[in-house]
Amino acid sequence: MDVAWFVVLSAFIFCIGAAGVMSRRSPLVVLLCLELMLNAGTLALIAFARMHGTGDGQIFALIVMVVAACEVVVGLGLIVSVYRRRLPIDVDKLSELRG
Amino acid sequence: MTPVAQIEAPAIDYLQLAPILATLGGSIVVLMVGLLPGRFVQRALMPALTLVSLFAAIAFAVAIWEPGEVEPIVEGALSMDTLALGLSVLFYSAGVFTVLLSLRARAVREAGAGEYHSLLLASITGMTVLAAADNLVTVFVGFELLSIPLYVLCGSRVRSEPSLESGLKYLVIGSVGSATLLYGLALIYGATGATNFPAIAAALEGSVGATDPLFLTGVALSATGLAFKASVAPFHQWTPDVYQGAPTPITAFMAVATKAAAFAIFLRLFLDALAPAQPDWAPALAALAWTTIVIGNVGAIAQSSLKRMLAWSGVGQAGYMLVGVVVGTQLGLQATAFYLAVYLLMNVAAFAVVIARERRSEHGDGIRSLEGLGAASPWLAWPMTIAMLALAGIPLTAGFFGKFYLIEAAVEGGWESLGVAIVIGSMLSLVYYLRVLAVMWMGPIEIELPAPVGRVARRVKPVGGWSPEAGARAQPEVSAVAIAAAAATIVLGIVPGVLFDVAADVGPVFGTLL
Amino acid sequence: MLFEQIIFFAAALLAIGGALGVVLLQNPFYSVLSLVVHLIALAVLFLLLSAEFLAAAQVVVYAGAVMVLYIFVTAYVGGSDQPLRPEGGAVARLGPVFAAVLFVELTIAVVGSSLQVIDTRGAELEAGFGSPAAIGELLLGKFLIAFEAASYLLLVTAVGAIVLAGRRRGLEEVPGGPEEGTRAEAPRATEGAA
Amino acid sequence: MSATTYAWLVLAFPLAGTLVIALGWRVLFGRLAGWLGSFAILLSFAAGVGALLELLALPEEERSLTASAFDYASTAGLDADLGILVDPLSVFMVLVVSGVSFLIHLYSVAYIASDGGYARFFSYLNFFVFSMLLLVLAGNFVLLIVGWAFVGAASYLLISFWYRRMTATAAGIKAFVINVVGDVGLVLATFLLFQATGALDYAGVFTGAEEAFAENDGTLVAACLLLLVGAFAKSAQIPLHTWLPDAMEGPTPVSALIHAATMVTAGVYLIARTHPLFELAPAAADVAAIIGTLTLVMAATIALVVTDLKRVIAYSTMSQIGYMVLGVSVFAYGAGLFHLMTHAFFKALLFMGAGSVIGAMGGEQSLDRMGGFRKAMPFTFATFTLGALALAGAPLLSGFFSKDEILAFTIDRGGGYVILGVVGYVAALITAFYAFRMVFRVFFGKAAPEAAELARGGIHHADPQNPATGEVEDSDVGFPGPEHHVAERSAPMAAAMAPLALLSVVAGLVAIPGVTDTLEHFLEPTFADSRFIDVHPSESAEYIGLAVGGAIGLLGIAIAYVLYMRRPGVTLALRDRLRPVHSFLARKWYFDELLDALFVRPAAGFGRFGRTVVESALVQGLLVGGASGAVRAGTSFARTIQSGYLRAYALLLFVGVSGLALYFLIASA
Amino acid sequence: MLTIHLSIVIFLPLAAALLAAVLPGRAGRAGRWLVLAGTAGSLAYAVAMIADLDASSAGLQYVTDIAWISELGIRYSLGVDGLSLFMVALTTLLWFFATLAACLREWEHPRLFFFQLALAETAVLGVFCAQDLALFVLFFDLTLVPFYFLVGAWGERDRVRATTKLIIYTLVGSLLMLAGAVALGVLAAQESGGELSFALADLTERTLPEGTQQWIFVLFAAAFLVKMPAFPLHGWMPDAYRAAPIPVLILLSAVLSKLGAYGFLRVVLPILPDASLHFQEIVLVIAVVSILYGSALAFSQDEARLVVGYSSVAQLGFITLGIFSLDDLGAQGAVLQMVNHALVVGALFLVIGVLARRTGGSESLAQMGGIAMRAPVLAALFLVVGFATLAMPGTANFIGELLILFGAFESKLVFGIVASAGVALAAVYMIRFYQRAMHNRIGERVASRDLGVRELAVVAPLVLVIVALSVYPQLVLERTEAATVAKVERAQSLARGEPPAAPTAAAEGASP
Repeated sequence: MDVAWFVVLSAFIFCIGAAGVMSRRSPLVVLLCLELMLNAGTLALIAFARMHGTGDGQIFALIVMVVAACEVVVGLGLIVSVYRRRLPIDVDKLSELRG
Repeated sequence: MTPVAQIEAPAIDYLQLAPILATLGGSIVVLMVGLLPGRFVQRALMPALTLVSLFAAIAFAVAIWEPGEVEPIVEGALSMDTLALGLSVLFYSAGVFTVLLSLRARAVREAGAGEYHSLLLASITGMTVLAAADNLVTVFVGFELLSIPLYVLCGSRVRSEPSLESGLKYLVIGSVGSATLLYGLALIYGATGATNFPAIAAALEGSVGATDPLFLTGVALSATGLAFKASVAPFHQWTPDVYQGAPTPITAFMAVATKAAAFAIFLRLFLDALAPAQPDWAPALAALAWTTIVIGNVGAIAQSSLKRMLAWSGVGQAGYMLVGVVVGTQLGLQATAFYLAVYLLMNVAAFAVVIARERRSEHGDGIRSLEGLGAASPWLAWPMTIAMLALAGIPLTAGFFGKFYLIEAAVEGGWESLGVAIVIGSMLSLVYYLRVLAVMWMGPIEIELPAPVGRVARRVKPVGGWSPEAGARAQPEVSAVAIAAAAATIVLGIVPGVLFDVAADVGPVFGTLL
Repeated sequence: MLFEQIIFFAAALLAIGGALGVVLLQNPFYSVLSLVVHLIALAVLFLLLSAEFLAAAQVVVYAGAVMVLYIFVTAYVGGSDQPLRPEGGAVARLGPVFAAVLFVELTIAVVGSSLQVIDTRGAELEAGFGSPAAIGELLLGKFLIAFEAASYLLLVTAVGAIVLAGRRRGLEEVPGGPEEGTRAEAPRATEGAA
Repeated sequence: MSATTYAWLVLAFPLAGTLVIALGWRVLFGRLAGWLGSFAILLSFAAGVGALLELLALPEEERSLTASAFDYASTAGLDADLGILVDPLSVFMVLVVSGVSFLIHLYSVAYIASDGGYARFFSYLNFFVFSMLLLVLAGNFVLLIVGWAFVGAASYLLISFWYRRMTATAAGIKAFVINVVGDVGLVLATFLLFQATGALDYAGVFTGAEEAFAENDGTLVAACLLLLVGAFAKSAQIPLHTWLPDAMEGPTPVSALIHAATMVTAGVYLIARTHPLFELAPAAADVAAIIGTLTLVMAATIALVVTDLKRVIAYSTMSQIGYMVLGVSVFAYGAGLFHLMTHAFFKALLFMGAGSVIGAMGGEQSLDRMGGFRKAMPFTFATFTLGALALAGAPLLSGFFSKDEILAFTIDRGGGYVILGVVGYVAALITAFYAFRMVFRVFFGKAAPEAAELARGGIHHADPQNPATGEVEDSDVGFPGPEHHVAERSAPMAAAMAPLALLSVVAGLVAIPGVTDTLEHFLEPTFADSRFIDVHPSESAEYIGLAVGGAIGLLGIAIAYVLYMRRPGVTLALRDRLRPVHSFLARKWYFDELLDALFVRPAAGFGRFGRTVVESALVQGLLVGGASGAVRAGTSFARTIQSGYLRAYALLLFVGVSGLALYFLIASA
Repeated sequence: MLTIHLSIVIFLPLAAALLAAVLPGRAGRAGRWLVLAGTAGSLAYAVAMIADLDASSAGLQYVTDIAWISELGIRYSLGVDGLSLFMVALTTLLWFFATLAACLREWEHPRLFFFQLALAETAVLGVFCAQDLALFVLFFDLTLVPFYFLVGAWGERDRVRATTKLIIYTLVGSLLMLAGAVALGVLAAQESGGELSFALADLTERTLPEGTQQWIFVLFAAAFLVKMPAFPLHGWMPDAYRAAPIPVLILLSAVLSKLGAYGFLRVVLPILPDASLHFQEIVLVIAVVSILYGSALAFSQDEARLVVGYSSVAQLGFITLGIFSLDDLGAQGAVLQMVNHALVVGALFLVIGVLARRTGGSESLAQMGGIAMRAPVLAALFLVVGFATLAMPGTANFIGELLILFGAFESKLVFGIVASAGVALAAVYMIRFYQRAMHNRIGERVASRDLGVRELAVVAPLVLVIVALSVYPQLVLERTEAATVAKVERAQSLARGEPPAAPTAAAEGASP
């Protein structure tokens, strides 16, 4: 199976994630979409690692997993405190800072 | 399956790592000590420890200061060269100022002094890692290590709605940015098969052409990621909102330190790893610079909130500094470094005054909070005045030479148009910088913001920063910071030699540059 | 060989489906679940790319731990589902378009790339490629810094989580002054008039 | 002492007088200022005589001396020093100017006595005399222009001496601006000469011009015409004459001194002074001759209908200067200058007489209200009539000789000049007529109440009113003083008029054809280089001319007698018969309207256009407003996209990404 | 020779002001007189320099030349020749009188006010003395800061908008010039292969290709023309003039406007000769239009300040005309006229201040009239100034305009002739001004009284200077000739199609 396929697939997932970020209003789902984008990155990295036969990519991917997890945690933390403040869980409602 | 191989640990030069370890260790210590109860610990010890670790870091940085190219350490993960160290010193000093400005900040109470300071130090550590990164993986880790604590710090006033909003916005957009960066780095890795900068550069020189679409797309995406952090238009939009919502000391920190870090890696990645592709990316970045300069300065004009105004102006200033990257010469590198230093001073002075005022005035961070300051408390008015003049690039302030240097670099690199762009930006910027001066000095006046034409932009509410600690009492440390920064701005405006020497040291870190 | 291709396409479809599910499903619960599916599909693809360790990590850490966290939070916050309301509707419509544009560009980049190797199954792998051993060797060797940094990052994140979500002690007695943290001016109700 | 030293003294005294009176205005009580001023001029006249004697002592060919005080402006190839030229011409002018000026000062001592600006008046007068002397003594063009402009300034100050009269100040501005136009003409001319000859002093320019230019060389003609612009502006020749009648707003002595005797003749002097150029450019000279003739006719005709006593004399002045211009531009320098001198005498006299009458009328100037002063003011009557006779060219009086000599020379040139001469004679007829129109209407006929009062031994003091508008004015500073003076009652005035009367009678004797040519001979050294120095009409021709002239003069007087003494009603009937002609003349040939339409309105319109349109539309609108408008648009764009919506930000981010990626893809291809 | 004389001249006022600013309470009230003393010191120094100036040489004197920022090639390099020296002299002179005028009335925050005043003087003097382009630009931009505050904080009607407009307008120019200056230095260095230097002397020797010269010229011209101001870039002038307090206005109009003209002579003509020639006609058109337009507006204004303001537009049009006739006569005229205009404008604004005090504060001509009545001295002084302003022959202004016109005729006859119409127009607006103010019927609120001692002390000396200069303009001409000629010689020889004269080192002084 050619590496190109994997890369294109990852690109597709990346774009789905992007589209999600732009179209969903629930911060939870937005976070999930971010996960998608990061995973796309991971997939690409691993594909390239395979392509070059070097381990760098895989390590990179591993690191990315960690990072992704961290972002999730912080994100969820923010969402929780937003909820605690009894604000709507809706990114469109959080638009008081502007102009 | 091979038998378990012996892993020989890489050679680690701890002296070189010392600055990083200082802040890293500092953050852990602060975190631990922060668990102890007691007013003294919370109010006095935390800041003290933080300052200690920061000064230690500065000391180490100076100690291992060595101009010219240096060998990367730990298998090429980091290279603690003068660029990294020089900018790190900026992060550290920014940290120092932030700590001082935070002494009475509500954020510290709400987040807990230990957490607050250790997150600050963590972010600084991330910045240093980023600034020193010599390897794509390190870049990404550093990038995240710098960002994630900031997300938290922005939202650290969990009872304040703007703070939360800014935190969430920053997180989401930031993560989009880093995902983009990641994907870009992945593509670069894919195209070159290497993660170490020298290797990448070598690959571009050799096997892989610098014009491979895969590679260039990677450049595009990673440029976006970095541009986002440096709040370069059109990836700037988070900046005003986040800056306004975040606790003001953190805003100040982001304004100066984050930007510096972003430019550090900009310089490193583009002038070192991607230098061979300069002809390809320079025009694109030039275009970005133009957009940024115009958008930033234009956006600042109609702001009634000082924090937003400084945020927008920060966007514009980012555009100026990007010029130094575009030209891709040693002079450009120096000019950018120089301007970053100057920029730190100017902004710290300005933000210090904003903090002092927003804690007292019912106008919060609104420009009205400065009304009549010249007569009321000249010790705040003068620093603000100097900061504004410096940001506008008026002579006898460091800002003038910063711009002078950048323009010189632009012209010398054959980018006269960018030189003109810088001055055009300065022209636009006068409108809002002068307004601040007018409010402070020229008595009660009508503050006229250009009425929006076309679709009316919704009104911006100033964000309250009222703080019980500062409510009645004077805030000597804030005034001190303001005055110190302003004084430095003036001194460097008259005898900038010192700073130029440092910049000259920073210049020749990449042998490849002319 | 054929078998591999079948697996690839199956996994790929599954991954894409999962991804789409995340974006399109209204209820956050379902989104989470479809993300899990997506992750597992990815793990399979990792295997195809001979990254056993990562595949394992993906399943265990990600699809396992992280997603559980997600479920909890979603449950706590109560993911009331909203339709794609046209608030900022232009965005909702334009978003996918530009995503598509980006995808096209990336594809062109991949296809147009002058690298021959990309159209192969990749380089010849030395034994143990992607095995825990190899990974470990790299982690503790070349990527020591990254590794340490990542671990430190986890710690920092924990702290951050505490700051954000942790119960605050001794802040309930907040003295007067403008109601803390709100904007200096009018109450929310009056804001946001276009 | 050498002639030049005297010349410096000639300049020094009036200047000193100016300063002393100007600075000491607080301490100079009573009429001291007046006496001081007069004395200064007397000294200056004396110095002039000294210079004359010194000059006569020299052999003829050495009678041209220059002296320089210091470098005035010499840089980058231009070299103008503060230098004077003393030769017969300048000495002649000095004597005429300072002499007449002295008498007029004397007259003013009494005439202006009650005015609030007494000292100011005399410092102005002294300053004028200084400027005029500077003008005639100047040794180079730059200094000439300086004197030229000073004279203009002095005349401005004196015209609007009663500065709270709107009409006076308006007249002042008019005079000043037209004079400045003249200055500009001179400057341009000076440049053309300087460029060609590289010199600024007379001798240098004249010699240089002969090398540089062929006859009627275009540049030279241009230069001469520009000189004429200057000359005409000062000497009130068409089309720059409109200021002179209005200048009568000034106090009468001013009209006498500046606007009759001295300043207005500066143009004649200029042409005479630069005669080498005009002889090289006959075309320009002819232009001058023609315009002179036109002016003398036009002015004379207008003088027929004007009813303001002073304005009648003013127009006659214009017309007489027309004669002089004609004279000098047909290269009859002697004749021209001769007439200049005689005219100075009788015209000053006429004005003084008029002043006396106006004094008696309590400031009223209209002929319609005058009459029958013969009995009441015999002295004024006598002197005024003498002046009128001289003006009319009645046989054996000064005007008789000087005017006819000019015309004789003109006709002698033959060709087209004959026409000019004939026209001149026609105008002479008119001149005689209007001269006696004045005499008859003022001194004969039914006595005006003022005349009666004067006869009764009182004097009429109306509270001063503006003769132009008739509005009553207070008599404080800036308005005419409350009292009025007549020659019969105040010695200084009489003392000033008597000598002038005498001179108007006998001055002619210095140049009786075939008998005396003192003046010509004295002036010869100056004009020695002229090609026309020896061209003379035959004596017979001159005598025929004199006969004709005399006859015409008498005829004019006779007609006036018939119309005004025998059958008074006729003139009114005539006026009604010839209504259009009359109004055409009364409106001064519509020159004011013409200039107004050509220059004043356009300029004002341009100014208004600039203020209302350009400033708002271009300067503030397009340049300022446009820029700020663009900025404002950008601002609100930036703020509009800064909508606060996270997803919108993400969108823009991806727009940017795809844009960048696109660029790079293109770059890679 | 390396002297610190110039540094003293430049920084003496600032030093005095700083001292005055830190003086404690009671002494602080006397601070203003200390500042005045400072300006007086500079004035005395400048006069002394004029006295022993070596007029024959075009070279620089009292040179100071120290490396300041070697990284940027900026040197602290000062020096004067005849040209600069007279600019310095008139700056110090007018500042002295302006400060004096300011001392005689009350201000709020006096320390700040006088500090700004002195800072401004230092900056302006710096511009006139700078022999390093970067230093020139630095001082040039610096001048605006104090004026921003002076107009904005102590101004009158609508001061803030006015001062903002003033600063943005002029600083736009200055910033463009900054870009131009940097480009000039760098490109010249690249062109010649020498190391980076902004020293005017070096730049004069390193001639750039014409194309480069041209776009740099545009940047400089923008700065200088705005500063003058020339039509149509005078948009800031009316508002600023309305708003500025009289002492500030004097400086704004008399001295700051000269920076532009001086810049053309000192920087543009010697360093960018080809471009100067290339743009000659365009600039001449601007100059002529400024003359006519300024005059026309001057005689259709009602506000006394604006009459003078627009007349300045016209006057500076003349100066520009003289400079860009690219002819030594014209240039000399321009220099002389710079001095003259500064003097008369200064005096005029002082007079306007005096008049306003007699018309109940109004400066509208409609409100004036008949003031001469009880004020003969005022009338006389005003008259002298007025005649000088309209360049009546016999005043130094006339010599200035004469030389300018001669220069213009020499090089571009048409422009000269059109411009000479401006001379007549000047007569119109000036006499109109004088008449509306001093003559005619008395305005309702006019209280005519003569000059008080204080007023006399400020106005009379200035008028005396004007008269003295009128009697002996040679004083300026002979001392500036060598320097001025050296400035224009390259452009002039180009214009005349002669082989370009090699830039004489003497012309710019010994290069560092």
